[in-house]
Amino acid sequence: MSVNAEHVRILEALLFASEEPLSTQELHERMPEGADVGSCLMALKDDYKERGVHLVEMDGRWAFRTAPDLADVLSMEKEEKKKLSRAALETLAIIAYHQPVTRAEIENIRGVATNRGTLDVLIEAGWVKPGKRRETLGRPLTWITTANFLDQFALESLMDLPGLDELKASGLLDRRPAIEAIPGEGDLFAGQLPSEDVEQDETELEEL
Amino acid sequence: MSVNAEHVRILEALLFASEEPLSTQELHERMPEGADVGSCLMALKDDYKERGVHLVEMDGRWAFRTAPDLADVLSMEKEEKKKLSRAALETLAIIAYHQPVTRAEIENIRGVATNRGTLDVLIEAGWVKPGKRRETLGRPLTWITTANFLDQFALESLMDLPGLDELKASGLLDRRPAIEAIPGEGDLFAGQLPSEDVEQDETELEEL
Amino acid sequence: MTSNDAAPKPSVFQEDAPRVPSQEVREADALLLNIDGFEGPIDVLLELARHQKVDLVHVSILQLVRQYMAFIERAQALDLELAAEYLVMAAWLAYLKSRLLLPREDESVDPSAEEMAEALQFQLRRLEAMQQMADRLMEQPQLGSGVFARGAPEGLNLSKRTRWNVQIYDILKAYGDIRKRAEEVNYDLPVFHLMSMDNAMARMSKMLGALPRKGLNSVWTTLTSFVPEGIKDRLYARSALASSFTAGLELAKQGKIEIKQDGLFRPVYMRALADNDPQATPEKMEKVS
Repeated sequence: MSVNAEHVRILEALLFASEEPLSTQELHERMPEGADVGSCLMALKDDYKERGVHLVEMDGRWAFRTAPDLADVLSMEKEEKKKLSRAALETLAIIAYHQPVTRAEIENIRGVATNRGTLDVLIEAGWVKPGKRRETLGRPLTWITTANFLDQFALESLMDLPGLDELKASGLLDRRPAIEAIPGEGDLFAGQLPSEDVEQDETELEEL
Repeated sequence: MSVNAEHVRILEALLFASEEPLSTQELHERMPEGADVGSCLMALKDDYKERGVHLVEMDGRWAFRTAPDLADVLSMEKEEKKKLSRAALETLAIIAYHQPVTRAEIENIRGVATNRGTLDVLIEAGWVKPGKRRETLGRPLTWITTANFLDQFALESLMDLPGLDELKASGLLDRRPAIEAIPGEGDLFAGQLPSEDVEQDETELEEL
Repeated sequence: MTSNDAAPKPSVFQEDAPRVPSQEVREADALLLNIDGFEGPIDVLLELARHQKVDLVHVSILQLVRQYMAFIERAQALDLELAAEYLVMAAWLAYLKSRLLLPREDESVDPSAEEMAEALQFQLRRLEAMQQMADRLMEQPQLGSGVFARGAPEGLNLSKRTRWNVQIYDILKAYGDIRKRAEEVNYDLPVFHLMSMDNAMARMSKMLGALPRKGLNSVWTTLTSFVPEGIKDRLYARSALASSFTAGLELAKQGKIEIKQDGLFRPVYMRALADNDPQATPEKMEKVS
């Protein structure tokens, strides 16, 4: 007796997407009315028995698991995802935008001293590397980003980083509203050009 | 020529176990020496094409996803859909269908200036990112969609965008300005310029 | 739709249909209810075009222009604040309309009115297409609702290196924040160039002193004529007007001048009173906007 192929598909998708093993009862509730869950489970288990993924039953609950014989090849330790510290993020951003840039310059822009460890994290991640020495007093080392950096952030070139105006336009550089609060409409003085925009002073920002 | 069945099993297990789509490069690193990753991927994709789970490629990264045709049946735990503003929605559609597209072009198509908080919402969601700069006056930045966007909307490639062919056929995918919403002095109609000049006005907007 | 609506045939160019204000005012009012929901004038035009219930390819541009004008007039009649872009569009449409209606004589004028109308129609069709595509995108099964990733991934250790959870957004945002901070450190309070009350008062007293008093050949002088001419700075001009008005009120209170206005939004007039005019009635002022 053949099982309903569409029901098997639904069962497969349900088990795949579920965060936890599902009991037959739970599967019943989610499957279409009248589906033969038991037969579907058997059919599905059979489909997968030679594959790299198995359908397994544990305490009456069902779930997909990678085949036990592959454990060695897969080495299943969960990889750890870490967040970059605020300082590291800002330092990375400054190097990306201002490179080649010395540590003193980074500190100047950030307005705080940079820990040695901050740069180390970025070097270790493979995103920044030392550039040329600046030919000034003390010949300080400059920092630049690596090809890896472009790779990581799917950028084709450094030129594709948005400029200040573009950051602002996309809302990434928030500015306090300046004269906005003062109503500017109305035609009391028709003929006088409205003193255009709130963002006027933008041009005063140094160009990148 | 048949592919190595054991290699396919390993590939299957790797892709099942991973939390994120894997690039061919990453798969290479994890597969046994000399494995033909490309052929294995093709074989695996074929194995799954009728099943309730599909192997999909998004921008060179591979992952298992439930079959889109089961969407209605699977609406199990309803995750809150991110509520996007109308402006953000329109902007997303314009970037998806017209990419690479500059902000000025987006504004032109929408006939209204982009508020802050429109683009950055889309960037934050990981759906759009900066593309190459347009090689025209002012070198404006373009915006494109990400692999994440494809994953989010269950698209295998941009070619699968709904209605793309109709739009192309009707000529509506032209990014050039039709009319200037804000006519410049004297030139009330800057839209119908020969295509070489079309980009000209873009820079004016971009510099705001 | 009422029976007296001339229901013009849908074509891009046609005679201006006879005005049926009641109908258009109704439509304009319906739109005005939603003014905050519109994304600019093109959006309004698109909404109006949809009311024509024809394919956008056949939409009547002239009808569209008329309806848009009704919308703008209504908004102004109701004293609604409209963004400048709506008025600019109105001016542009008025120009387009006149070009469409005038007999074509100068063929050299480029582009032709027809091309302009076509461009407008294209703009509307393109925006509508994008709005539809946005809806269709949202109807797609989405990851997490309809399409699902592996619910319980066992996890893979992909490389020895830690995987950093950093997106391009984080970098851009960080840089934006730094710039913002840097900017705020050096934030200069904007210096508003305004005319002070004292200043206006001194100015007005001086000017009034030069004018004939009541009882002699006293003349009514408009408030605006007390405001310095040729002010370029719009904010300064507004403050000058406001300060002059307040100064006028103060002088009236002191019995030095009298003020009148013929009605709401009408010009405000002032004239000097004789120093000890018994008729000096500071209350003479009527309603002022």
